[in-house]
Amino acid sequence: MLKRTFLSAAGAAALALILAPSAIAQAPKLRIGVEGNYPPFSMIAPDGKLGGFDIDIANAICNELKAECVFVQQEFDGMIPALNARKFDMIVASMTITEARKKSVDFSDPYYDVPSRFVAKAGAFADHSPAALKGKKIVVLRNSPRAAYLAENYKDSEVVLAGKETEVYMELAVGRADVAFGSSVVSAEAFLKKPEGKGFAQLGPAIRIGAGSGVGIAVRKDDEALRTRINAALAALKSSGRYKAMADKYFDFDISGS
Amino acid sequence: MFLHGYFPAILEGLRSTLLISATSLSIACLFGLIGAGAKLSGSRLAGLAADIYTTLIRGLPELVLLLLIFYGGQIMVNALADRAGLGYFDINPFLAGTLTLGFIFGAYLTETFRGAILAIPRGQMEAGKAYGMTQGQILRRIILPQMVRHAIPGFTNNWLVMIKATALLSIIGLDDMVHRANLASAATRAPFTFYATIAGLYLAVTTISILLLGWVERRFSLGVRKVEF
Amino acid sequence: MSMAMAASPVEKLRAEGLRKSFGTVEVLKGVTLAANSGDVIAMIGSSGSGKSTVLRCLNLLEKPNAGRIIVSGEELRLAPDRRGELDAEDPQQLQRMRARLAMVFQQFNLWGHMTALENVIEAPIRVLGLSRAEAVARAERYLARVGVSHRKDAYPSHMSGGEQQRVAIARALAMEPEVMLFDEPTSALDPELVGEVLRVMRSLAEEGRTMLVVTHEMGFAREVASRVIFLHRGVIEEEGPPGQVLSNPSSERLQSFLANSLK
Amino acid sequence: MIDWALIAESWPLYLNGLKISLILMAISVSASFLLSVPLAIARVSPNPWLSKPVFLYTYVIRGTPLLVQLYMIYFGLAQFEWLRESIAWPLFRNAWFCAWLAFALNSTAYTTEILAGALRQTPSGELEAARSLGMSTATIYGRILLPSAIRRALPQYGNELVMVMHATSIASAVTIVELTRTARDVYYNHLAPFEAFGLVALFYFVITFALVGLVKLLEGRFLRHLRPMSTPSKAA
Repeated sequence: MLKRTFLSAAGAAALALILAPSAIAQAPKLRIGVEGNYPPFSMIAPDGKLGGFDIDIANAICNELKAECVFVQQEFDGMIPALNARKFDMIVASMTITEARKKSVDFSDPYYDVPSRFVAKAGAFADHSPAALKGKKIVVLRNSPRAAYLAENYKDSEVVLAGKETEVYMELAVGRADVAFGSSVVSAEAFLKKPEGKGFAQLGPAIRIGAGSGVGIAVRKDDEALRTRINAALAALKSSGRYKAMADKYFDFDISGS
Repeated sequence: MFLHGYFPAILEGLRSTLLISATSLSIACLFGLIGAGAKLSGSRLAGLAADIYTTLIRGLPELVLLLLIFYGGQIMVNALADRAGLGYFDINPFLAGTLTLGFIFGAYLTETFRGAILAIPRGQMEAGKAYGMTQGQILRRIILPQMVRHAIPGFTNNWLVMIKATALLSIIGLDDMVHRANLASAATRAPFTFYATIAGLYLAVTTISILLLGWVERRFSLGVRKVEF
Repeated sequence: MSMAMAASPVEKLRAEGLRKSFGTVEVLKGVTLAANSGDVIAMIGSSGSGKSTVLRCLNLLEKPNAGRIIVSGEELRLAPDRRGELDAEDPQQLQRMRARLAMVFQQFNLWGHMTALENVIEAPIRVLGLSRAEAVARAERYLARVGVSHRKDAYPSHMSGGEQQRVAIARALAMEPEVMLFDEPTSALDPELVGEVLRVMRSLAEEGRTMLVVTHEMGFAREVASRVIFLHRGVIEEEGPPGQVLSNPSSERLQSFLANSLK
Repeated sequence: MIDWALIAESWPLYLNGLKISLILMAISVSASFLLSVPLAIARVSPNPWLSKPVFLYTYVIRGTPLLVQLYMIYFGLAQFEWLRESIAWPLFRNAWFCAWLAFALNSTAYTTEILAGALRQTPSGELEAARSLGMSTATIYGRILLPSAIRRALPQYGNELVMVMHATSIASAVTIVELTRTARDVYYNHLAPFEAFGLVALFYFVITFALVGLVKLLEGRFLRHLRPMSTPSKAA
């Protein structure tokens, strides 16, 4: 009898450990999905510490909401599924607001907005038109609006889908693709300024995808309360000048998109 | 700097890989014992359930099982919790990953344990019965100690395969050694350096495992021979 | 001894001074023997006397430490290897000589993945260079000769021991060898199957084939052999016609061996 | 509960993924089989200069995860400037080549050990019989040792085939859109894990059991000599 009670107590404890109930009503912790492979917005230092503009914004919002940030690193590919599976409560991963994504999640107001841009060996192509890139390999982040854009507009090119934004430039640098299509800021800051980006240049003008709606914080559709609080926090950051201070740490130009 | 300063991070990943492997193995042993018990229980229903379990697991790639259980499991838990009005439950990724691996390798260990139990001559159990031992006593005093010896080769093999399978958990976002190497290669653009390093670490772990388990096997066999001759 | 080795114009096989050690144990201490055309030599001796080793040295399945081997006047060129054992200088000469000394083993040693017929045609095709049709015709002839034609499509594991050994004899016959070496061909058989194999061997002897038979079957030695060699601790202790050696043994050792084996 | 429309809609994607997976498996398995025969012969050779290097190769490959091997080849080798400048680069630049190389090298290690194990199990008498009839070493390997070892290895080799099939799911990590990648994309785009992974599981299940059935068929054809007959015959 005693034995059975002990066993069931141990079982219950184990179950509680596995299925730790969290965020019932007012959450003291905010779990945030981040990516880590999107410098200078999101990156991981040798000691495992997360850093970058996304991380700073997320910390600032947690601070504003008097909550503790818990970062969950997730490949960009599975970000929205993980959010909807409630593995975290919000995504701060430079996620472009698109109509397609809005079917699955809700977005906050944009917290920055930078265009996309092609990158290739300097002088390799006359322009970025579908005709000029016909039959060429274009590498782009898998399951991103940029990938959808290429599928739509560059039907005669071969689209190579990489798992991370950093891989996009790795593939370009080693010649697995002729052209890369990515964030104009990431390609400029994390590739063209680096030794391996030598000899490469941006190709064509900046391109805006998703009706210029910018990059937002994604929350689950049933979480309107959190979305409202995030928007309020973002507004407060912008009006208090703290947003600009954070941005200036990384960029010598305005990325706010407003 | 050694490994561009990422050496501590990689070692941290190794620790995590070992922890994942050890936890998964414990869970797998549990599933394996239950599965072997079910197959040998003589109960039609339990045997059928165990057969379905092992066949299903062996018919599918580990990665697909991982993805199915990891994502599908969370959604199922959410749906159940919602229905019960419990708010939502977070499945800790570490526990989800190790549970999944444990569940998969439990199927392989089911066969290992079943074979190990079957390798014990029936007469020994009958002898136990004949002297009035209970089922529990026969299990604890006669079957389990001998089963260990028969199970070690299969067990070693499964353990080695499982250490390597933990690498797949990096795909579903667990912070193991491969994940650390991924991050380091992306940051330093020296992927070969890091993947070769972790390959060496895996090799070291498997080598040590083989040596240790070989020693254990010899110990167990030695004891048996002493009794037999 | 000198009498038995009287020179003959048709000497098929001669071994001189065979010595063989396993580790520190010397199993053969200088064995010399010769077989003329049509000779049926039965080699007897207790287990451990070295009689199988003699046979296995003749075709170099065991490498002797010393000695000469001559098949129909052609001497096998031998040279010591790293461990001091004699190995063939020319592997192709060894293969040629082995093909002329077909062996029948105690454990049959049929190739498990081949049927009886395939077992018999394999070496004639691969070693003698016969066409498949020729080899099959030859194999069927010899399988019939030993009385297992009806089993030619069976696999070894599906045959009785007696059938397997008869297929193995057909396999050796199909090489049309100059000398047949039998290494205790009936020792692994159940008692009721021994007769069928001995009958085949007896009829081969009657055909005039040259045979060297290591055996425990005293009846066979007495009735079929033209000469009996008694080996004891690696030396030929006694040899001669069966009537003389078996009925009137001169050495004590042979006397006690015969007394024991007649029980 | 199950979204049949989604399954119907993504069916063609899955068929395409299936094709890619099967091709990957076929090219990997054929390469590994051809390589493992000479390697297995070297592995059982008494000459340590032949057997030790092969042992080292199979030990290292079998002691490290396939995923890491694939990453080393696909991402890792690109680190070396001299390789990128060499004439081999067009090959290594190609994801298919890298995946094929990784799978073939990996499976070769396992197949070599399986085959070497089967070679070692050859009854020594069968080898002696072949020698005693004057067969050359090449003939002995080609006609006696390998045919019987390959037959003996068939059941284990069947497992290896299934393993390679399952291993192709890892190619999804290097931009190849095979079955598992298809499922992951469908999952990502429609958030229906049970439909996406359930369907792919069904595909793998069918292939796995088709392979198992095929090997059983081959065993029936080539391992007749190892099966007991319905009328047990007496062998000593």
